[in-house]
Amino acid sequence: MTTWIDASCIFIVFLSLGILATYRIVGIIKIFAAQSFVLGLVLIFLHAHNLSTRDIVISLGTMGLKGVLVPYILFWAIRHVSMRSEIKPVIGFGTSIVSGALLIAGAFWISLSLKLPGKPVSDLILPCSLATVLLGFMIMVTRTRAVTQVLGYLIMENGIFLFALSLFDVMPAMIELGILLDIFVAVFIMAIIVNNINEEFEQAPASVSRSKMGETF
Amino acid sequence: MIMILSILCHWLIVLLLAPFFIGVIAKVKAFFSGKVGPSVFQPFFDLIKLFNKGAVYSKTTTWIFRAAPMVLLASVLILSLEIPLGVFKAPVQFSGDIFFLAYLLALARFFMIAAALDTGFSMEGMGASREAFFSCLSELALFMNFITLALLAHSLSLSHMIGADIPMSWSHVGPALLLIVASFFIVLLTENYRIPIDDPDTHLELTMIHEVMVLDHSGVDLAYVSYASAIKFLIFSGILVPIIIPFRTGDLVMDMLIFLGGMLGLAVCVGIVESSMARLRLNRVRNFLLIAFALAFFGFIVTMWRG
Amino acid sequence: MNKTLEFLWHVPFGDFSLRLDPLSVLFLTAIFILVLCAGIYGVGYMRSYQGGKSLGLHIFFYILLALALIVVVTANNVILFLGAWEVLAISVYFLIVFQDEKPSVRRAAFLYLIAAHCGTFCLFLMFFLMAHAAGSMNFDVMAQTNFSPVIAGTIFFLALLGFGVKAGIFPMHIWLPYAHPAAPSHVSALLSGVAIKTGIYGICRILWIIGVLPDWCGYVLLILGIVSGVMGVLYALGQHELKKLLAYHSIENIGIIVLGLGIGLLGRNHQMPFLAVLGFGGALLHVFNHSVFKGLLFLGAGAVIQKTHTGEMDHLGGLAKTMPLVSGLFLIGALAICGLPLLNGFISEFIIFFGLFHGLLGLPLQGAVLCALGILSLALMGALALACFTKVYGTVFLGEPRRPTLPTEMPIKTSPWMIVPMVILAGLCLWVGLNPQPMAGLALGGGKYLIHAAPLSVIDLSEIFIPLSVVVSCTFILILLMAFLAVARWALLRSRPRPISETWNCGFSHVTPRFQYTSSSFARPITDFVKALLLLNRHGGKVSGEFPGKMQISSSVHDASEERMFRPVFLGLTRFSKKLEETRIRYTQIYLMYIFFFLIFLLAWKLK
Amino acid sequence: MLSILIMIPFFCALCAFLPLTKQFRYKLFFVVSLIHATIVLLFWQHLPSPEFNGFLELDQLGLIVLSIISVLYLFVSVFMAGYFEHEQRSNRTVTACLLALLSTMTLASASRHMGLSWVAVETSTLFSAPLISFHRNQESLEATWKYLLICSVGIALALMGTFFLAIAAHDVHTLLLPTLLNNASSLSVNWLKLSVIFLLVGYGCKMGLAPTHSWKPEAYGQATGMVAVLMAGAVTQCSFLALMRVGQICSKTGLTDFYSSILILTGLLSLGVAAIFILSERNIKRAFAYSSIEHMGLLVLGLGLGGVGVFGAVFHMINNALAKVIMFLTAGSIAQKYGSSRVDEVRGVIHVYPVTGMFLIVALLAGTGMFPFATFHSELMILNAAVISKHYILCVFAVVCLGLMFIGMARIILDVVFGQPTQPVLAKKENFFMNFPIGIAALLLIGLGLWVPTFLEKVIRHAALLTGF
Repeated sequence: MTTWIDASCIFIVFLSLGILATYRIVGIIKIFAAQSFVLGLVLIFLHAHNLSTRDIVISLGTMGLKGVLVPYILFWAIRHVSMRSEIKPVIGFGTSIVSGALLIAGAFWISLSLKLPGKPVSDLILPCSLATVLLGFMIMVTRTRAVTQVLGYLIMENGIFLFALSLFDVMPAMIELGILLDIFVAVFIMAIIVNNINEEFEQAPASVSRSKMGETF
Repeated sequence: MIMILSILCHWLIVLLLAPFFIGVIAKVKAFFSGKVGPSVFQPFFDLIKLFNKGAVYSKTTTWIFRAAPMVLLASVLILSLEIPLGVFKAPVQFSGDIFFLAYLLALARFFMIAAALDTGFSMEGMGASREAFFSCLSELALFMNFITLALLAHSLSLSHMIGADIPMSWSHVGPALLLIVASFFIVLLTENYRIPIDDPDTHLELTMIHEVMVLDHSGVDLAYVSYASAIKFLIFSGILVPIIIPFRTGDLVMDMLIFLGGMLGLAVCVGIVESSMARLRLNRVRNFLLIAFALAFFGFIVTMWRG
Repeated sequence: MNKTLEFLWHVPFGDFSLRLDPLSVLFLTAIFILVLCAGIYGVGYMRSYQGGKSLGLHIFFYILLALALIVVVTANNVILFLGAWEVLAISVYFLIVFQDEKPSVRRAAFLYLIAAHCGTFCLFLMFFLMAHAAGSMNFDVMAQTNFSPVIAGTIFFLALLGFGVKAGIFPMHIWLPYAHPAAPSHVSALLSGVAIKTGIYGICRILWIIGVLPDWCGYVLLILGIVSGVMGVLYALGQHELKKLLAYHSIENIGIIVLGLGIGLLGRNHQMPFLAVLGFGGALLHVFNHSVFKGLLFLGAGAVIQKTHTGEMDHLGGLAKTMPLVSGLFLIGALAICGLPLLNGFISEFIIFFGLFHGLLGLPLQGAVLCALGILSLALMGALALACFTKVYGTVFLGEPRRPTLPTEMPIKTSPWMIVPMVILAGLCLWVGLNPQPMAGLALGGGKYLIHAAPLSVIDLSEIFIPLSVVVSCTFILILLMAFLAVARWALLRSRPRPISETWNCGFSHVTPRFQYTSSSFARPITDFVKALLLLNRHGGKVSGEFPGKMQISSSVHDASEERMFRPVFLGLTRFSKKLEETRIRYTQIYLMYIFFFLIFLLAWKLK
Repeated sequence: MLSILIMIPFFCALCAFLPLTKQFRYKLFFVVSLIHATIVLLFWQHLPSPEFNGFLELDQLGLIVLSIISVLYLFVSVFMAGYFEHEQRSNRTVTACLLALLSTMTLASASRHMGLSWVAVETSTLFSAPLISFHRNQESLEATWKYLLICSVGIALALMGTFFLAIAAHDVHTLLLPTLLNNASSLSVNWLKLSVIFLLVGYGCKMGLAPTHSWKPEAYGQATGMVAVLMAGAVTQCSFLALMRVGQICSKTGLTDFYSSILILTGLLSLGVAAIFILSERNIKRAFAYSSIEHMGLLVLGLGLGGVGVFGAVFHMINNALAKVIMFLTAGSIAQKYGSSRVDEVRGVIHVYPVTGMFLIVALLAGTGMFPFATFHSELMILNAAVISKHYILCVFAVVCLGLMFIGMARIILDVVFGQPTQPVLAKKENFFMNFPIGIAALLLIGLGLWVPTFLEKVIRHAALLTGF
């Protein structure tokens, strides 16, 4: 099983890196959905030897919520709000990929001095989750549209969830905290959509203050 | 009682001597311009004449204008008490009397300037303005000299500063004293409104300092002012002469004669300067006064160096 | 005289402990006198505002100010002191901002508040440093402590900053010339008379607490005293506005006081107790004297402004005829501030001069040179102050009215509520000038207290008291002599004609009052001489052509410390802030980037 | 008792969502605040017993935070009466969210479990977001978005930190604070360090410490006065409580220096940022937001300096909350009266509304720590702590920042208070319900500045000792 877990972890990081290289919002959402599926799989791999109902529920919940529902809402939002899908990052793609790579290296470097207690299933979980968190953060920093920032946040949140998974047997309460964060994210997304719709309505007068308000939307 | 007597005597001498030196200066000037000139006692006659006249007052003026000459004369009379006149010791001498001297002069100046402004005319204001400015600079030089003298005499009393220690100082820091004498001479010329700072005999109001300030005074008031000017000259030369001529023979009559001779010599010197120099342009005067200050400052440095 | 009064007070580090010692007694005397006089005066002065504005707030803050002043000079505990200090600052602010509809008043009050509060922050640092070294927040315990030279020097430096702002020592004085003219006159009197003296009190208190200060402190005090004295009076000369001019004179007098403190400190450091007593005593006496005569001058200025509605000197003139009483009282104040004999200013300046000369003769080389500089600058200050006050008195009270709008009915009635306090203050000026023994004794006693002289140790003060008594007797002779001369003049003129006519006008025709020398032209030779220091600006006045038309000339003096030091710094900061604000608004990502980098930084910093 | 205290507001929040009259909702809010305050008052007599296996327990620190929250709600509930007299909009969302916020904040202050604390802080973020967008215009939605964005990042980081803490506490197998403290020696130091960094940045976002402060001016600038009071005075204090909890753990594991150096750095950064930004600010509410950043910096600084500083910080929590009541409620009442809080549009307040004008000045004095106000003492203690711990340069820097802060604040407020009055939008009269709580808060703050009651001092001292700094 360890091989599968390792492979999924690497894949998760790779997908995050892939988002850095993607410049269409639709593409980013698709990558995110894929990542969330892999995340659900990791949970199953982790507990493959004695799979409990709770594990399956959480795994399916994750896949359903993040892999289907959230992307669906986002697609809906883009369609209805007619958000411009071209995104212009603050730094170029080349640079962002290079710095993404550097961040991954940093995450591994930090993990060197940190030993997970107990007997970890895979020693890749910690560095990979850290790397995902940092990459998610970086997406938030470098992208200018609200939706992409949310996606960055979601990636970050995936990293945290991955990390929480590794703690599953150590501290069961942790996973609940992670789920709470998921709920939080849901509300968060709702707020953005409300916000965007509102912006659509007030398009005309808002254009004047656009330059003053920044380029969030 | 003796104190009061000595004060009165001092005043008597001062009042008698003062106009005489003014007369001497006038005589010397007349001599150099090839005239006979009035008698050296002419200032006395002038004063008597003024005392016997009535006075004209401007309707603009207030009591300040009338009080100023009295303050002036009273101040210089008090000042004269601090000055030793040859063998006659100063009746008033105490530690720190130099400040009293300077500030009494200032008191008189305050009232004279106020009186000039009281007339409400630009000429007087002009003179007052110049007087205020030049007195700042001359006061600086004056105090610089006092500082050096105090350092030399280790005392704050004028009588000590220009008294017994001077001969020793000449041998010890002669150059410094020489500088002081030069500087003090300029201060003397300034404070008494002599050429090259001011021309007491000019007839152009625009260029005058002291004379224009008292333009509106007449009668007794003018007499007070003129008398005060004469006494002021006496006071300053009374300070300068003991520094220049520090000899003491011990014989009272001889010493007195030396002192009087010195005073006379100084008056002649002033007369010569007045005859041989032209009045400086007004904006040069401040440089001239700064030179006085620089001389005094140099003297101070030399003294500190030696001391 | 050391009395401590304790009450229960429950705040952190606080202790409601009041202490009465010679130092506080001296300041208290000044405070009581001036608070009362200015208060009585205020009753008459504020009458013209009645109806338009509610005076309740004004009265409330006046009383608060009085209380704060009293607590400041008697507090024995750091927290109590700082608390009273803050209350003082706030109440003064509200008193200044009374006429808040004028932008200049608002600006002045704002500047004051900032200066006061920023100064207080320095005091926080200073007191904590002291309290930390002494292990107590009470002054009398602190005074028992031996401070290390570095700590003592730092404390002293901070005290200079913190208290110097309040006192208006030269580079930190920028609030002062704005605040004084903006406030109602009785408040300016209080402000200049006692409020800024609390800064001096603070410095004195520090000198008392820290028994051994490094030598440079004395030199710094001397230099600061010289600079603020000379600069203060020079700026005063350049002013056109009566109360602003008086405000700059406060800076000058603070300079004189600081000069005295410097001498005292040098004397204390070089084991010359007599010199120390002269310096400290002279400074303390000048504190008292200055509050009396400056109070008198501000009250006088207020009386003028109340009737003429302007403080612009070049619009006034001839008021001596319409307001004889006020003009006479103002003259007394003017003579006193110039340090002329007869009045109290001379006594304190005499003592400080005396100290400077003693320092010149007794101190080592650098001390002696500084003393010489001090003497020169004090003499210069005297001469310049004379120029300045002849200018004020001459243009405001003498001559002819420069504007036809000035009141001409004879004489203008000034409310007795306003006259009586001025008479009291003028009387005090004369009393100290003619009978200096009691006040000088009190001040020199304060000086003795500052050098921690054992109560029974003999410092022979007769060396200063004898000259003082001679001075006083000479002054009496002077008065007698003047009386004699007046009688003589009367006798001589009695039978002679005394016609009244126009001033001799050198043959000009159509002379109008506008021919008179204005205050700016009177001061011009001096301001021109130092125009680089004063940042003198002059516009217009160039006459050309054969028949020149109407010409205008205006000149203004700018404060070097404000223009060259504070304004550029503050402008730079504001500009920097604006620039940051712009970038912040433009990009939301920057918000996140900050967090990101901060996180990375902390990880890199703390985990390796 | 504690669970009841948490549940009451929560259920009432649900009730408030029902279609009720404005008056009823308001009364509900007031009654809940009153009940909450009464129960908290009882806690001062003796602390309530632990509940849920020690997950909920009130110690002195929690008690102080809880009391602050309770008092602020009481003030706000009175103010609300006046505010909604002039407001057309429904108070449904506001009341419900406020009550829910009260519930979560009570939970945050009573929680003894680090995970539970995180949950409480997270939900409080959720419930405060709709409050900011009360005005429903472009700016307020934008502000809400920024608030959510930054705080959610902070919350994610705090969750990471909590995870790391859990790993560090692997042997203890729980995140209950007392257990952690008792077994401090068995915590893994490396993981703990990582955890502390993430927790600090995470909770710092919520608290508004620089450089994570940037949502504050926007959010406070757009929120109504009442909401801003609760956010600046109560929500932030919950995060600070969490930071103090972290401090407790650090002091037991010998990480005091590690933690305090970070705290001091953050505190100074906050002071500096607030001081620089306020200089060009022209909006009262935003200026007050910078003042809030400054005060948060002071709190953190006090905690980091230790000793007297902690006492000062705990005392400052109380004072800061009261000062924020004065500041934001006054700003709120002005914003309502003039329809703006920009300096260019609001001038000469004291001539039109004398009481409000005076309150603005009181806000200035209280916010910048002038004497009769207790903020003076707490600021002084924090500065004193800097001197005692020989951080001289730090102290000078802090003092310079405080000075600049004062300049910035004074410039804005005095411009607003004095001068030629501009015409207000609303009627020319003061509202008693709006002025009453401000006045009481001012009196309380002055009272604390003149006399700190012994019982309060004892509790503060005890609370300061708890942190172990």
